[in-house]
Amino acid sequence: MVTPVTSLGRNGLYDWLIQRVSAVIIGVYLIGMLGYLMCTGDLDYGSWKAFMGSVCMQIANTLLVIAVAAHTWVGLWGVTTDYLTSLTFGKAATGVRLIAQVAIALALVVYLLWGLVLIWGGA
Amino acid sequence: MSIRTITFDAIVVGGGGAGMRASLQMAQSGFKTALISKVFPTRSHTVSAQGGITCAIASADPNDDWRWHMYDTVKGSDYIGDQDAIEYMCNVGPEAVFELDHMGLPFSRTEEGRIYQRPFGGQSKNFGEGGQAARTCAAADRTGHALLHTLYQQNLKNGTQFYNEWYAAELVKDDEGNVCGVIAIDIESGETVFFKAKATVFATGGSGRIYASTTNALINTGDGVGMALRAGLPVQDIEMWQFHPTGIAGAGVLVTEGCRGEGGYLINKDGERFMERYAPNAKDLASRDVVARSMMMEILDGRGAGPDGDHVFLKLDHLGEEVLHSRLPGICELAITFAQTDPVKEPIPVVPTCHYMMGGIPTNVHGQAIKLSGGHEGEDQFVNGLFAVGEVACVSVHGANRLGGNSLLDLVVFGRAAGLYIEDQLRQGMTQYEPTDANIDEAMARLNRWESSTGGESVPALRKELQSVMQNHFGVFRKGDLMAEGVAKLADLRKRIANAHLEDKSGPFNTARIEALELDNLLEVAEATAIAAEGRTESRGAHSRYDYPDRDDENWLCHSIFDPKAKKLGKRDVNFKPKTVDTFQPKARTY
Amino acid sequence: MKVSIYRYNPETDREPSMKEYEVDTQGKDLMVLDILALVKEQDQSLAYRRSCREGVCGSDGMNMNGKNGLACITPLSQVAPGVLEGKKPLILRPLPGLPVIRDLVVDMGMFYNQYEKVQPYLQNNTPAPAIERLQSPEERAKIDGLYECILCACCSTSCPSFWWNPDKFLGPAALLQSYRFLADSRDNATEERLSKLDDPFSLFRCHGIMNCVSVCPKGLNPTRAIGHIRSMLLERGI
Amino acid sequence: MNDKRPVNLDLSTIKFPVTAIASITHRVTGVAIFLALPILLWMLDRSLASPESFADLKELMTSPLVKLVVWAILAVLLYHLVAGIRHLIMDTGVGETLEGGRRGAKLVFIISAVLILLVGGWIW
Repeated sequence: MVTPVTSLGRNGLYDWLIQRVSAVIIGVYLIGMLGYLMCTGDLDYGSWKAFMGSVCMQIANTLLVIAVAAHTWVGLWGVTTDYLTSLTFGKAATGVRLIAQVAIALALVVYLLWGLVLIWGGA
Repeated sequence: MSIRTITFDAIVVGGGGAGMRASLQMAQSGFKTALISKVFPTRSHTVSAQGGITCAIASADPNDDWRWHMYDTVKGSDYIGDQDAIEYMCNVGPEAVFELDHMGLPFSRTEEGRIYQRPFGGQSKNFGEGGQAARTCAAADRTGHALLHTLYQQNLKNGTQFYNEWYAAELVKDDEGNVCGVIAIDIESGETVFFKAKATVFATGGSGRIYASTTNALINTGDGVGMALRAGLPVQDIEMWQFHPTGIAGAGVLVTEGCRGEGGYLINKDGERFMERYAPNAKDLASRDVVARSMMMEILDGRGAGPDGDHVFLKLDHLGEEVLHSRLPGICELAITFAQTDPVKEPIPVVPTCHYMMGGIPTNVHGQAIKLSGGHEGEDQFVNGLFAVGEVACVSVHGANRLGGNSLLDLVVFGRAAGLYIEDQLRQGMTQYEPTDANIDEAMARLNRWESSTGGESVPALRKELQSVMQNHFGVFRKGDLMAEGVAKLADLRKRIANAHLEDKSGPFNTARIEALELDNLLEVAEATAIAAEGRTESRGAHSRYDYPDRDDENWLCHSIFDPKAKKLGKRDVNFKPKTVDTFQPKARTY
Repeated sequence: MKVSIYRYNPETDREPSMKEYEVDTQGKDLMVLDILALVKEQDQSLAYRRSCREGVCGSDGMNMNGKNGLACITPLSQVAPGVLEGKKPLILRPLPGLPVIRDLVVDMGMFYNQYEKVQPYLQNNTPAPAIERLQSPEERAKIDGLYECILCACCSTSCPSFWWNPDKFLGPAALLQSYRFLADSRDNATEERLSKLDDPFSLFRCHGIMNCVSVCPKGLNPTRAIGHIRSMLLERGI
Repeated sequence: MNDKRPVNLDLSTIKFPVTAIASITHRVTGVAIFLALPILLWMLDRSLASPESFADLKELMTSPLVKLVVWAILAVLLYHLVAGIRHLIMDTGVGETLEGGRRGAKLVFIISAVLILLVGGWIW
């Protein structure tokens, strides 16, 4: 059995589940948010700030950023292990892949923290 | 000698049903066994078997009896099948078939959960007195595919050593004629190797490619028969070639007898169900030789269909879409692909097509190859170290005509039997015969001949010519003068093939070299067939002559034995002494 | 008509190249395998595999004008519009993603390895009965659409996930066979089989691309089989 | 003798069915979204930081170029969303036949195209 250390769930089934659950969260959020923005018409700062500052939205936003980070990680981990292999990079593949994965992971951690600060920082 | 040697207890040449059943038996015993196959095993011709495996497992009829099956097989063979061998096959059969189920073969099922059995030609209950039987165990119409894949899977499980895409080119014998192994070529690299073994099992299948029109795979080039004949070993009943009634006209692709078992029937251009005239009782489920001849008579009498009046039709549409798609799905695919005909809507154009070699290397029930008796009449002598199973062997359970579904039974029963016997012999200590360098050089001579060829005719052209000689001179109906002409043409072809040219001498995956070596084998089988057919001056089973239209039990209730050295036809007694039942005496054969 | 064939002989060529041939079909809608036979009459050095020539042995899988299939049951008219009429060449290349031994012959080793990994044989540790193991027609029907696989590799070699990870992702053919035994009522090694499949690669690299389904010459559906296995894993895992 | 065997994997010679195109587009849009994430986060940041930054952002959004960028981001997001929903539906066993798969893939393209156009209309 292949259990790569960089897989999030350390198991195909859990990776797959994480991907699906996070997708549902993001999907519902996106549809809701787009709906809100399209229906509200001309948005002003006050109402926007109040809307995003509500506990409800804070929870939703927190869920969203976590879901995005997880979803992106599983997705991009798949991308790197598909394309950054010995087929494309020969012997250097493992190194290249690791660097890419570390870069992606760092970026996602930054995004995640940034997002959390935005959500909770104003409160 | 610079040639590499690989040593095993036993080697099996051929990865079809018979070979893999034999290798499975031996692999399970723990002896060092190799299977050498010129194609990946699941590409072997067993994969094309459709209708099923005939065996009295008493599913369709709880009272079914293997002795009834034996009776049918003896009658079907037109009485030159060996009754001890037929008895063994029909008796052991159920055990061998249940083993296949335990191995995982996906048989179709009855409501009771048992293996589904369908009627096939020549099957009866109660020794021909009880009407049509349904005795052919089926996995839809893909039984051979299901069987072959199951056997491959079991061999994987049991650790058989496979040499896939290795081509066995020649037998290696010592000075006394004992078999020491084979010379084989690794097709992928082109390397030639000597496989040394105490037991060499030929399971190389048939040779239908000697005919221009055949249901056989392109790989069926009679390699085992060719090697045996070149080694000076005899072949038996090699004139007996089955023409399957229903090959798709033009394409030669097989349409299973199971179609008629499920209720399909043949019609001529006027839409008449003509088999009622030729076989009033069994009709379309008469024995294959009878049906094929009847079809040819219809065609010769001007009742054939098509612009050239050269085929008849197999009607299936009345069975309904549901039956066709559940019981005969493969046939529906093949008919659409190769005849542009949907059997649900219209009949399939069919014509008798070369299908099966009843003859082959004579063996006993253990697969031991029999040699010319050399003075000891009646007492079989064996070729030490050589065995044959499946279509290449002539045990003989099919005699002059094989019944549908008996070929798959033949190969599992006798593949298994040979495996069991060799296992036992190895345990008792079997001799490894050692060849001298000169013996190996002798076996390499033919390879070297092709390698050193610098000019001459091309292999594809010669092969085409050979196939058309066989098609035109040794078909469903045969005639003395026409056959004599054919024999002469083959003698001429022998000279030309001896000087033919292999242009491409490269090593890796050189299929031109393999085709050249195969051509030699085709020639051997064709010539043996031709001389044996001309020599048997009667009509029996599949061998049907205009100039000798009747069966001649006085002179020919025997096997023919072709001696390749003298190029002469001899005779060998048929076994009429089954061990547990009374002899089935020859009778007039009607269906 | 024109035929363009991928040629590579390791003894003489450093790189593969496409070679053009002119073949006279006399206007007949021949199978691609027939065309190969005609080319081989002209040029005996051409290598390709073939056996049954009726689509049941799986030898002659190849890439024809961009699509994998069996040469023996693919008529020219089906390859691409215009090929039969000679307006477009017939382009024959080996199955994608596997190392080429010579011309149209690929090394199927990786493909067979993945097949062997799924333990493609019935496992049942209960004593066998004196007759067959009973199986109802309904139970038997569950392996229809699975056991018919001919191991031609058309599916796996059209699957991008298999191209990128042929050693780790089992590929559609092997997974179809895995499910063939999971679905067989006579097999009782379900737990062992499933436990070997829940890593991130073996099965979960399938992204429902469905190239396998679109090329299978036997009309089988590995995507669906993989979906069934995933459901079994899900039930087992949560 | 050449020991290194070539591999036939020139993607330009291989035909991809509509299901494969739907799938690879899903992956490409996924990667694109990852790349667009900082932009989205930055926009969120600006929108919430202060009334001034909010106004600046609004002002910025009137530029056609920015509109185009936002539209492009929303387009990949929408495609990824619609194709993702198809994946979820297929996970339940719907649309796994050859015909079903093709129909599903075509629907994804049509629906996302319509949505993308609608969103474009909204932005402008």
